[in-house]
Amino acid sequence: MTELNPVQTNKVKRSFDLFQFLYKYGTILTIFILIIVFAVTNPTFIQGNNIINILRSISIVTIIAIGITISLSVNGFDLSVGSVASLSNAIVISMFVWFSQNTLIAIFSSIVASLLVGVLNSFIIVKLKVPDMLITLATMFIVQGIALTYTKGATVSQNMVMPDGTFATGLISPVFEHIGQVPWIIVIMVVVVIAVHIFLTYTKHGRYMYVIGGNIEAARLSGIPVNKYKVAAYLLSALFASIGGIVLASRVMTAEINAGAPYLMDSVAAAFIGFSVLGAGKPNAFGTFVGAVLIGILQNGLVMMSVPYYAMDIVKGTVLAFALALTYYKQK
Amino acid sequence: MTELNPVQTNKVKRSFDLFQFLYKYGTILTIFILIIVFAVTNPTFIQGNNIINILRSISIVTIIAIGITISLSVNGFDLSVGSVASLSNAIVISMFVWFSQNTLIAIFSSIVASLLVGVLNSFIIVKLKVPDMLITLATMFIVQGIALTYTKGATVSQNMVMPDGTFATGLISPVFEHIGQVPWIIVIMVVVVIAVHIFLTYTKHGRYMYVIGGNIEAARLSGIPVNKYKVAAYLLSALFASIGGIVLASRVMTAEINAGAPYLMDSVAAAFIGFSVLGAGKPNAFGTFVGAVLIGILQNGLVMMSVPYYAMDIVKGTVLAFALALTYYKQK
Amino acid sequence: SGCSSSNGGTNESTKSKGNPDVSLDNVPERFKDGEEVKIKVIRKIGGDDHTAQFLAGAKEEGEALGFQVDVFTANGDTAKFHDAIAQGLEEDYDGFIISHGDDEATINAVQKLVDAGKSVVTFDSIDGLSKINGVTLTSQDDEALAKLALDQLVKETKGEANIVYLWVDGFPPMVRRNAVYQDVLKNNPGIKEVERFGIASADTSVQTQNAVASMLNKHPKGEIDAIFATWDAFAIGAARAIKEAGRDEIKIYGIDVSNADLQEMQNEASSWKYTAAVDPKLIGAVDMRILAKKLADEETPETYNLEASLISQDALLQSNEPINMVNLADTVEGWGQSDAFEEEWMKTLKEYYKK
Amino acid sequence: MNTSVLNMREISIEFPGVKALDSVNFTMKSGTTHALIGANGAGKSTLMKVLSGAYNHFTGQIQIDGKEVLIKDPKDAQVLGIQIVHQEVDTALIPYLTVGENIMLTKTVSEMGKRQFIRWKQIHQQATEILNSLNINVSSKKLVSELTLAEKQMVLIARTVSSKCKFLILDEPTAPLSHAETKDLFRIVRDLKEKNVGIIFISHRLPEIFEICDEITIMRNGMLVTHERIRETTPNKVIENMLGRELEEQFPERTFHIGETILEVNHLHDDEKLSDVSLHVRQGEIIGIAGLVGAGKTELCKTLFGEKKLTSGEIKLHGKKLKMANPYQAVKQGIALVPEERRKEGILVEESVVTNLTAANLGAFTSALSFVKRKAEKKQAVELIKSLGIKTPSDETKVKNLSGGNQQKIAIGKWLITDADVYIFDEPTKGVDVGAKKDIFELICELAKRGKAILYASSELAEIIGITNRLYVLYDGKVVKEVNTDITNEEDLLFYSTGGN
Ligand SMILES: Nc1ncnc2c1ncn2[C@@H]1O[C@H](COP(=O)(O)OP(=O)(O)OP(=O)(O)O)[C@@H](O)[C@H]1O
Ligand SMILES: Nc1ncnc2c1ncn2[C@@H]1O[C@H](COP(=O)(O)OP(=O)(O)OP(=O)(O)O)[C@@H](O)[C@H]1O
Ligand SMILES: [Mg+2]
Ligand SMILES: [Mg+2]
Repeated sequence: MTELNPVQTNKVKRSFDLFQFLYKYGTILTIFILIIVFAVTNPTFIQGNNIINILRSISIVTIIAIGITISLSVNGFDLSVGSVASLSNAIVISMFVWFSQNTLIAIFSSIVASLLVGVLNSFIIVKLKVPDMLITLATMFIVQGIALTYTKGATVSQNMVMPDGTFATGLISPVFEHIGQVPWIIVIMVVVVIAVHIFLTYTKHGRYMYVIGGNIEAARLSGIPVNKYKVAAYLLSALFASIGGIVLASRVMTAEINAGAPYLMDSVAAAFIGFSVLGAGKPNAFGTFVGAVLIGILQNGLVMMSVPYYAMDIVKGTVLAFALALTYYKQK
Repeated sequence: MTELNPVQTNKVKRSFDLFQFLYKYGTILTIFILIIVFAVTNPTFIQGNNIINILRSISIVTIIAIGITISLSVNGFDLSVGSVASLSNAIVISMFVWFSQNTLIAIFSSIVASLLVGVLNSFIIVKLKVPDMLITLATMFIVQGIALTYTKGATVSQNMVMPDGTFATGLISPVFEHIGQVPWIIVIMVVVVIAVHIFLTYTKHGRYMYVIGGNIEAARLSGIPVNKYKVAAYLLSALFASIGGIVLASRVMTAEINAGAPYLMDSVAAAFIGFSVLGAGKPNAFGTFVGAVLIGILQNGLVMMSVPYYAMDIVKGTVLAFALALTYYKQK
Repeated sequence: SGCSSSNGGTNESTKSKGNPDVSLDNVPERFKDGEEVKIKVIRKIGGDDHTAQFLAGAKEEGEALGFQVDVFTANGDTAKFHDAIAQGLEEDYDGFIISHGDDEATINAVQKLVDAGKSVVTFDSIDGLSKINGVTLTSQDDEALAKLALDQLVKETKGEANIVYLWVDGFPPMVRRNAVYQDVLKNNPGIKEVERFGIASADTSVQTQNAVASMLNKHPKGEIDAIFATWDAFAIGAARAIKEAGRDEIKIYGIDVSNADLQEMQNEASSWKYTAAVDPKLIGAVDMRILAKKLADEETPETYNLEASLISQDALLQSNEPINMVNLADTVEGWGQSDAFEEEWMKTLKEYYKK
Repeated sequence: MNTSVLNMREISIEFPGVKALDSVNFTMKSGTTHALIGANGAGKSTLMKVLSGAYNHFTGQIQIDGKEVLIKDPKDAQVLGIQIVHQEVDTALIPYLTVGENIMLTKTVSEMGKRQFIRWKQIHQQATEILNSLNINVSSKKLVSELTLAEKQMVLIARTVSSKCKFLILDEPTAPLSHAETKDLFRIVRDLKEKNVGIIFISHRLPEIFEICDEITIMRNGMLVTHERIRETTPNKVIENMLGRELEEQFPERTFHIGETILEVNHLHDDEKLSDVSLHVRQGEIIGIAGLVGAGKTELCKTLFGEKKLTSGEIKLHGKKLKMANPYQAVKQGIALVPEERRKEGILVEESVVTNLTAANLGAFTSALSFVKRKAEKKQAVELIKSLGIKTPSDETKVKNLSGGNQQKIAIGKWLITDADVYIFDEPTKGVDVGAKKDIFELICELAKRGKAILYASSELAEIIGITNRLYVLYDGKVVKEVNTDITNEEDLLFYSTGGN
């Protein structure tokens, strides 16, 4: 029997390690495999310019996904981020075009409006105790409607025709234009990821958020001001959605209707893929970034390989499923 | 002491009752208030024709939402239903138009294809242990891509030009057309709601699903074949999504691309609103139906009141939020 | 070997991939030696039949000319649209067709393409592009489309009608169609708008169907004479709603057409009487031809509007075979057949590459 | 009646980092009550989980009547007639279903056969019969999520008892129960024994074991220590076998310097249970709150901690009236609570031991900008693990992998590094072995010595008598008696707490 023991321990340890490895590095492994496959197919894929293209293309998704990550960290779920990005986009452009304001005021206004949505969300969640996903589903509609009503369902752009038949005279500041261009659009993303990573991992507040996410009852009875942190989480989530919307505005220089909506799904996917990265097992900023990179690389590589656009979803979905399976297989 | 007790009990009972009442009847109350408001504004709102309109317009949402309800009952969440409805829609129409099949074969094929998606979902969830929401997010993309690839990204309709330049000669059977028309479209919805209500409430299988949803560990420990029921839940969810797609096909007689996708959000909303109806406190078929009615009434009433479409989302979201607040305020 | 019908045949690997019996002598230099030509078609909006046909038209025409054509649609996601353009710039495409680039940033993006020596043709995109040298802006003539449908409406109702207006703001073509509509209202005081509705979602036609159904309830028989639908997704939804409600006294005047639309209109009971349209497949083909001329260094115009036609239900019903987007040409004069920009050398190339 | 013999041979099982069972042998006959005893983390629950099919990665053999049987999942165990009531009740109940459904769960699973439809009437009728026969006063239509912990425990027992079984495992069933309920439970156990059921009974309360059990198996560190007849042993011998050492006096010496009043409660009411509660606690004093289950002890504790709203009355700390809307403010003003339901309220199961231990006072381990000083945090945690004797593979282990008793130590430990003035303990020794209990008592006395005011709520009258200076007896939300501990005894307290006056 004493002979049996070490063998057994060994076996347990070995298989354990393989799964642990896949769990931790599954997503990153997938990324590397994809990079190799795409680069072999088309060497321009790993050229500097294309890498910059990829980073630029994931910037907005990442910023918004970081907001979702924060809401997830308190075990919430903010579905309204896409609408908030639309609203923020509409406000910042309209401030320039309709009201000829400067960059600071334009950005400031759209952030304030977005934070109001965050306040609304957190008020209903904290005070009225409506489950997060439900109420943010409702505010998603509301904010989408508000953004549409604000622009009267029209695209806001320089020189647009106003309802009274005149032309809008405001111009978008050239300074503002830089935000959505390389390198700034990438710098903003990187700063957001690093800042939130540090915030969640190394500060007391981040720790409290995770604690609340893990067991809100126990967190409250440990004397953590649970409601304050929930409010903070939804404010931050709205803030990042707003930044995402502003960057989008600067990139496309117009405010189209529901421009932020398509970002919801990709952001949710990025945040969820991020759960397992490096074995975190919980929402985390770095993982979210990795998730966004995975999605961005796929998107770029598939376009490069001229996969018919309608088949692209199949490949995207399959790789996502593959990353998930790698990550979760045999976990728990 | 004996004097104090009854008073105290009374007090407890009174406040308890009010909230309990709102929790149970909040959604239904909201519906009645809406009906009254709309009917006062425009008496045609409560005419038979319009009621039929409303029921017809919610039929597809309800059927798909019932599928989601079943996946929710085992504490899962099937996000792929919208895509499955698209796929089912594409297959059923193409069977007529491209392959000149009869109604039975057309319906049968699209249901089989949808069930395959259900099998895929449940296999990954049960065997690979990937969380439901994540994997169905992935299969949502995959199935959407498959549906698009199947139709080459084009709308399928009678007489269409095929890629090789010939014309499609198949015709959609007139029998099939009836499915999407009053009264059948409403009958199908009612049958689905009642059947699933009975299934979930009165059969042991339904109860097992709730037990699994409430505490999967306990369910396993009490000998319920948890995995079998999870598979069943995802098959049923795919089945109802498929039926939804077929009814949609019959209603519009074409297969537009991604035709099923928009039903996801409304169906999720209906299923979630349904949680609290009559105090069920869990996903349930009747509640889902009530949720769909709420959404349908809103949609219809707002058009009648000539609310601009972009403001409609505000009202829709606000009423949803209101119903949620009524339901959850002061509940635990 | 005279065999021209084998695809993937032995000829593929040799320098000339086409039919050796056809002489390429009169073909422009660029295409003479069979050197690869790569075209990318990037369209911002997607998810509708117009997109599918436009892309199919461009791809078909390009491939007939022996080009390699890759298509992409961003499904309405502006940033993805720009990602695709930026990415295309990194690859070795020779020319681009940009569709629905209606945002300001498209100007910059196209400028970069032109600076890198790429040929560009745009469709239904922002007017500011005209400032860039060498770019051709094409569009379907929205003013003409709206006018065709509305003039018919005014004519048939003799300028006295209560109408429902189905329109949505936020898209340049819609803005242009609305301008014509407003003019018509001004000039015909007898035309009154009793309701308007419009939604741009993934299920526009079903939403419209539900909305029109409730409008019909609100306005009993006699209160509505006609519906003007500025988009075929609106028209088809309205047509279905009217059929469901049995209110066939209402006539629908629409814009745009697809195969599904034609099927609806061919239904004798359908209220959809007229639709004004340009063949979307033809648009794609003509855009591709203009691009080919650019690659051949030939003269191209700065703008080009594709001609619109009015399709009537009567004409469709007169035909004794079911009509679709292709054989519509037999019914509507000029449909789907434009020799605009189709040069002799293009015919030669097509002959050469014919499979 | 034919007697069955259960025989577990050489059972071993391993988890990442721990060898939880090391070739354990366990034997018993049906028709007897068999105690399974051991310190926290000894492996009792694990052994029983093996027997009931919760784990399938163990080595060793299980035999019934000499025949080897395979138990790979819970269904196998049930088919063989083995039923279990798990230690953590929440893991076995479905909160959003009714009491009736929960009780009849196993029956609807295993005894419906080909029948497809549920007969609701029958379910509630049968459930009510079972509840009545067990003297449990809960409606079968109530939702389980609305029950108290004790009620949940009884529902779980009712479920298990109602299904046919040869061997019944009760894993610390009495931990959340008070005297009266325990008595009911024992009555049930004796009935079952009459019916030739073999009962495996796990408890940290020795007197219970000597009252009800025939045989006893003692475990230590995942290994079997002894197996003997209860008549042939004594509590002291059992403790010695359990801990591997002798246990001196369980309750520490109490020599306190009692100072001025710190906490004063006047005429407190809440909207449900409490009415007109007045009490005071002085520096260095340990005050007992005695009372049966449901007397309102937990509600009192939570109200004092700001977790429940008071409707009238006042709470004064250091003579100043307190305004507390939530526990955050309570903690800020120097009040700490070790709550009753540790899994739900006391610990963060998915977090590491370190994170748990510092959760209540993370502010003390932060530098500028709220950055957490990880080294300092870890050092403190390691110290606590040592001083509390927490049995854990490492300080980074997730708390959910610790045994019940060790989880409880963590729930207490996290408050020891905060510098509160008032400590409230709600059933702190629930599920804690005698050795650890002694540690906890010492901790509490240590706090008192440092001049803290302590409230100690428990339905274990012996403990209240053992550790407190003065005590209040609650009955139906009211204080019915205040008495100095020296001049009272268990019988008196039982008398007061059952409503006697
Ligand atoms: N799933 C698991 N993963 C890792 N370790 C585990 C797991 N389950 C139990 N253990 C470890 O096995 C040991 C035995 O635990 P067990 O729950 O059987 O103790 P116990 O005797 O029931 O203690 P208590 O009286 O405190 O309930 C403990 O050290 C515990 O940490
Ligand atoms: N969540 C709840 N829902 C309904 N009633 C409850 C709930 N929690 C407690 N009660 C009721 O409140 C009363 C007091 O319960 P409480 O838990 O305060 O008693 P206790 O004296 O602390 O008992 P224990 O010994 O269990 O700690 C009980 O009658 C119980 O039924
Ligand atoms: Mg235990
Ligand atoms: Mg208590």
